[in-house]
Amino acid sequence: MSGYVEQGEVVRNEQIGSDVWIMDIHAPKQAAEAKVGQFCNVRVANSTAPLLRRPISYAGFDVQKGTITLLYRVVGKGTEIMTHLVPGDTLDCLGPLGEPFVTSNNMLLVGGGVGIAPMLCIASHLQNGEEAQVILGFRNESETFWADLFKDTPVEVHITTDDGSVGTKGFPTAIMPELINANTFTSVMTCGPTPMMKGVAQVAKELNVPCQVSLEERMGCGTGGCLGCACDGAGGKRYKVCKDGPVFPAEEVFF
Amino acid sequence: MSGYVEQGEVVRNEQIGSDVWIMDIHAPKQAAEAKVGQFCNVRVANSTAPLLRRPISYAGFDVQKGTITLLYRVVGKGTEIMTHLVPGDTLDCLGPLGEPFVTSNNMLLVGGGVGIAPMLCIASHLQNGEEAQVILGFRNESETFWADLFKDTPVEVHITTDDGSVGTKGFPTAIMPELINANTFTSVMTCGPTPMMKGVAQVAKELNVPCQVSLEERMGCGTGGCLGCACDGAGGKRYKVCKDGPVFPAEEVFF
Amino acid sequence: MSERDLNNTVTPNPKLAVDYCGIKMKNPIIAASGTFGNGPEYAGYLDLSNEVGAISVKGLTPKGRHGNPGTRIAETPSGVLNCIGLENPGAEHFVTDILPELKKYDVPLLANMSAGTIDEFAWMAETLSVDGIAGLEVNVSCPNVECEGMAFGIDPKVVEQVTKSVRKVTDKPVIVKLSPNVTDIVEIAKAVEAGGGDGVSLINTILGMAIDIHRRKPVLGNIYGGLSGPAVKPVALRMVHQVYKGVNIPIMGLGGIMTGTDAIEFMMAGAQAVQVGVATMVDPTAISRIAREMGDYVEQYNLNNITDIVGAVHQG
Amino acid sequence: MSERDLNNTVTPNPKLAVDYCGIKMKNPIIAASGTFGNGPEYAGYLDLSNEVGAISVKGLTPKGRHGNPGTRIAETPSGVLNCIGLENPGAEHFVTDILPELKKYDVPLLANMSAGTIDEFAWMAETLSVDGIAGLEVNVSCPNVECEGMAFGIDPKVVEQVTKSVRKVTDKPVIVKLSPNVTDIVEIAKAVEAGGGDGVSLINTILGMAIDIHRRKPVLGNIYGGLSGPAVKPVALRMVHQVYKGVNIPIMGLGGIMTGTDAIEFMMAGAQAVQVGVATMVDPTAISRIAREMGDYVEQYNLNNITDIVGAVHQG
Ligand SMILES: Cc1cc2nc3c(=O)[nH]c(=O)nc-3n(C[C@H](O)[C@H](O)[C@H](O)COP(=O)(O)OP(=O)(O)OC[C@H]3O[C@@H](n4cnc5c(N)ncnc54)[C@H](O)[C@@H]3O)c2cc1C
Ligand SMILES: Cc1cc2nc3c(=O)[nH]c(=O)nc-3n(C[C@H](O)[C@H](O)[C@H](O)COP(=O)(O)OP(=O)(O)OC[C@H]3O[C@@H](n4cnc5c(N)ncnc54)[C@H](O)[C@@H]3O)c2cc1C
Ligand SMILES: Cc1cc2nc3c(=O)[nH]c(=O)nc-3n(C[C@H](O)[C@H](O)[C@H](O)COP(=O)(O)O)c2cc1C
Ligand SMILES: Cc1cc2nc3c(=O)[nH]c(=O)nc-3n(C[C@H](O)[C@H](O)[C@H](O)COP(=O)(O)O)c2cc1C
Ligand code: FES
Ligand code: FES
Repeated sequence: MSGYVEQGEVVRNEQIGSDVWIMDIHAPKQAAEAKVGQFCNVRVANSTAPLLRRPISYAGFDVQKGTITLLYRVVGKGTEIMTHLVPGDTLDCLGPLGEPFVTSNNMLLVGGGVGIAPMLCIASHLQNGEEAQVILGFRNESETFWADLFKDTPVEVHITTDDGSVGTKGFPTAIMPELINANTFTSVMTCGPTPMMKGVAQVAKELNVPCQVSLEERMGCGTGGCLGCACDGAGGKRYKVCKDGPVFPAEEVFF
Repeated sequence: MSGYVEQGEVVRNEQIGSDVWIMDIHAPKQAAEAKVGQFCNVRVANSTAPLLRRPISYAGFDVQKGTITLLYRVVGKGTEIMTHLVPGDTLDCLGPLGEPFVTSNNMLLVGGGVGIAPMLCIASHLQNGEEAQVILGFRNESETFWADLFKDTPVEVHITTDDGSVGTKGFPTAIMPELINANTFTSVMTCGPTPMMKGVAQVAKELNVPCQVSLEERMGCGTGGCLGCACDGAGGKRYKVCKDGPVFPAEEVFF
Repeated sequence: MSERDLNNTVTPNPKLAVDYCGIKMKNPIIAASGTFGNGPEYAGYLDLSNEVGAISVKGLTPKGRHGNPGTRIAETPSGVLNCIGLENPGAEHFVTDILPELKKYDVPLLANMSAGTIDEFAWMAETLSVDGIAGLEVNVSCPNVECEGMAFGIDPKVVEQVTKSVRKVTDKPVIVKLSPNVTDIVEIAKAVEAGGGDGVSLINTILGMAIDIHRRKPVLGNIYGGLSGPAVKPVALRMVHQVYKGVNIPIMGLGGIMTGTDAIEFMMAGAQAVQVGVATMVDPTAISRIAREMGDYVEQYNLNNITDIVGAVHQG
Repeated sequence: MSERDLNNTVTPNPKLAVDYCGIKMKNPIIAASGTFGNGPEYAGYLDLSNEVGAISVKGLTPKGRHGNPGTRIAETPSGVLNCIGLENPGAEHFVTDILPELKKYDVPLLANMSAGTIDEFAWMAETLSVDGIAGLEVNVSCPNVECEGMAFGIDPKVVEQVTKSVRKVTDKPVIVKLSPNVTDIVEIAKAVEAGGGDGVSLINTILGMAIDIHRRKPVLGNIYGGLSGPAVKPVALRMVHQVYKGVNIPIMGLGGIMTGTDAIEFMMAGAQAVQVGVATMVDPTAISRIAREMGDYVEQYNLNNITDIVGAVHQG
């Protein structure tokens, strides 16, 4: 499965948190084919510096409007350049890339930091007969914009913060057992910092709910050609995060 | 004499010919100190590619408004990037650099192609008691916008075109003798392709009018530090085009 | 997704066709080893049978390898550092399990191969001299286990031995891929010629590193990595120019080619064909775009064939 | 323009002060030879006496030189090629006519010197070992006229001889500036150490070229030029890292430093001080900005002195 190289037109690019932005891009081929958990690889400048594309998960897509939505945190030069784009500008986007989440009828979504983006994507694109709840983990009340993003989705939102200033104090894993026991989740999907995902996968395993995790790895190409993103899989297998992932069954990559 | 590094604000950036643009930039220190014939060295992108600054002559400056004006032809990546700037954008400009024209009471200005820019600058900034006429050399009638640029200046404009579609057919040198004989020019100033400038200097010499030429050379720094722009001067001298020029008495560099 | 299969939809430009040591390519652009998978990864982006001159497969070694742990890719100004560490399933697995699949594309394949000893190089050449392989690309940038792990490619005598040992066991064209991490690249190219090599490809990556000043650690898991991409183009071009003057075997030029202009620069410096690596990482359709741009140049200057320009910069 | 004279207006950050082979610098940043004139060209942009660690003057040769004809500068992706060809007025003219003018700035000067023979190197060292010169920077990237024009810097035996001959005639610190165009940079650095050199600076430029495909000619008048700027940073950093492990004399690191982060990377790789070249060409105030950025890092991590980080990447 290959992506499309689209010269997308920026439709919206707004700052929503201290270092987090949301961007809508008119990229109709991706909007039509994207699945939850896939990502696109953006070329932030028509220059040799920065040279490589930046992988960003779809936070949403709209087949009718032909747009994709990206939620990105400014961490370096590439994401900084993205903040300068204004509606009407062109952004070279390559996607959809990677393997999506395999959704099920009742999902517990667990997102931390920008790992919330793909959780939002699932929540916004529930199929007939699917329902979900989401646990959002972030630092403190200054980041409640993450929760606001879920207002238009039908999922119930639970919050944990590092300092307890909003929601439950602690990590998402703190409230997972209670939620899992009170519901009949058929899968757990998670994206965020690796230690968080490992914790989530561990709890899910203990409580016998199948878990899918979305990995982050330095990428060269994003298209399976360079082996820059390789990781070990269970039983001596070798995976490419960009092509075999980023979404994997937890037990395939955490062992 | 050093220039200033100013983060100029683009005030206007308009296409005026098939590949020629005009840009006004708010750069008050340069606007206040610039002299005719000097140039500024622009950093077209906050990136390492393109890396070096691009030297562009002042086509004008306005002390009151604090702006400088550049006239530029799109020839490669750097100038192409400049066309994308819109009012409000920042452009890193270093100037004023180099030695200016030494003006006199009655000047014959001879410009070819974008070499017209510094001639426009002289024409727009005549001092009390100074007058001038200008010969503009360009290819054909599609380039009469060059002449339009002089409408607000007090100088009389003479045109030569390669194909005779406007003005006199031929090079500026074709009409120089007639003009010099009919006037009492105390200097000739020229900027344009080197063969044209050499022709102009030759005619001026034959008719005993002192001539100043503005040289173009590949530059590294524009500030006298790298010797990238060195050229031979009369009597075994060595010049730096960026610092000792770009304006030289013709006999110092054409010999 | 059959509607995305681009194969056999494009008519190649005959003026771009080149013959490199008997390998007939529809255009002079080879997908560089390690940046194009083994080819099929890109079948949805370009027509492998008609838009790609040849494919150099991911570097093979005698035994399969997992490659290096930790971060393997780092971006540098106009460049990429990589320390993949030759991850591959091994030569035999390649021949039995991967090659059959690749044969459905009408594109010459170069078997890019590395080994730890001279004997292993010969074994690799034998193992890979099979139907479906158009030529061997011998990567001598790998460590020589018999010689304190120094790369084979830095010593002309060793390069000559490797070339000879491969030459002896194969009838396929032998192209030796040179390491640029040497004082005198011409001496190494001459060693290939002396050893009976049919061609040289250059350059492989330049050894480099990057540091994370906050972690106070090298960025790459392997500390050092190989630099490629546009940053190295001036160095690669100079080496091709030098080697063209020094040997009579044809050159494949590479290092930082992103555009048709870049590719033409390499051919003018003396390359008979070019390879494209990092450009594909940035744009999976890069090879077809570069071929089109080369075609435009052929039109603009009314050339009979792109090879008319080979070595042009050396004339007059 | 006296209001533009920035000298003695800035207070240096004491935590950036370094001592390099006895040369006391107010910060670890030396203006690299050939990119900063002799200094005064930049007195209107930064405070030479307080914002610049030291200045390596434009490369001097025994006789004055006009340098190379034709185009001398070409831009490449994140890099610059130059073939200035050591244009300079000659060592004696420098000492009598230029040096007195430079003495008014309170900044150590390194005399960057090249020559065509070992004896000339010695003569240069004698001629330049005068009051006002803090140290000699011996550029061995120049052609050896006694040895078919091969660069001195590629042969460790020759480098050792050059170092010894200079060492013998001077009491100034002798810093040998290494050419990166070699297979084994450590071997060359060891030769400097063996020859009695006090330090090494690296890297000088990497040999490269660029081609104009429309004119079918090299862009540079001299065909080949030296590549520097951000493009080469990964290579320079790797060489500093290697040399730090191989010798005990202090290193000046350079090659593509544009920011404080870049400078800190070099110090962590093992450099005691750094040099900044192309960055000044892009931004005449670069050195003062880089020093400020290094000061910010010292604050952020609460260091006693910037030299606390020298070699940090080698630990643990
Ligand atoms: C599959 C996938 C999905 C992602 N989705 C999102 C998302 O939805 N929103 C978001 O904000 N971020 C996301 N990231 C992380 C995002 O790719 C990086 O933050 C971004 O590449 C940083 O680029 P930069 O130039 O700003 O940073 P720099 O640090 O300057 O980048 C330097 C190099 O490192 C790479 N890099 C830096 N950080 C990361 C990282 N965390 N992961 C992978 N590569 C990195 C860059 O791509 C670049 O090649 C995702 C990463 C992956 C692998
Ligand atoms: C003193 C001076 C004044 C100038 N004034 C003007 C002006 O007013 N208007 C205008 O349109 N142009 C002017 N030029 C030419 C202008 O500098 C170049 O057209 C411009 O640098 C091209 O940049 P690029 O990136 O578009 O082209 P590229 O070809 O991509 O540039 C590659 C490199 O070559 C250099 N270069 C390319 N062409 C020239 C050239 N003709 N002269 C010097 N360097 C060049 C660039 O600066 C860059 O370093 C002037 C040049 C000089 C030296
Ligand atoms: C991710 C990556 C993996 C590579 N793997 C190999 C390899 O297996 N064998 C090989 O000979 N070269 C390998 N190379 C080197 C490239 O084939 C090529 O020589 C180099 O990248 C220069 O070309 P470029 O600048 O066009 O990428 C690799 C390069 C990269 C970036
Ligand atoms: C225009 C130019 C001129 C140079 N002249 C000299 C010189 O005379 N002597 C010398 O040792 N190095 C010279 N160099 C090399 C630089 O001092 C420096 O080693 C190199 O540029 C790498 O550093 P950078 O990337 O910070 O520029 C020159 C470099 C440039 C770009
Ligand atoms: S990033 Fe290249 S294979 Fe995954
Ligand atoms: S351009 Fe550097 S000295 Fe003139």
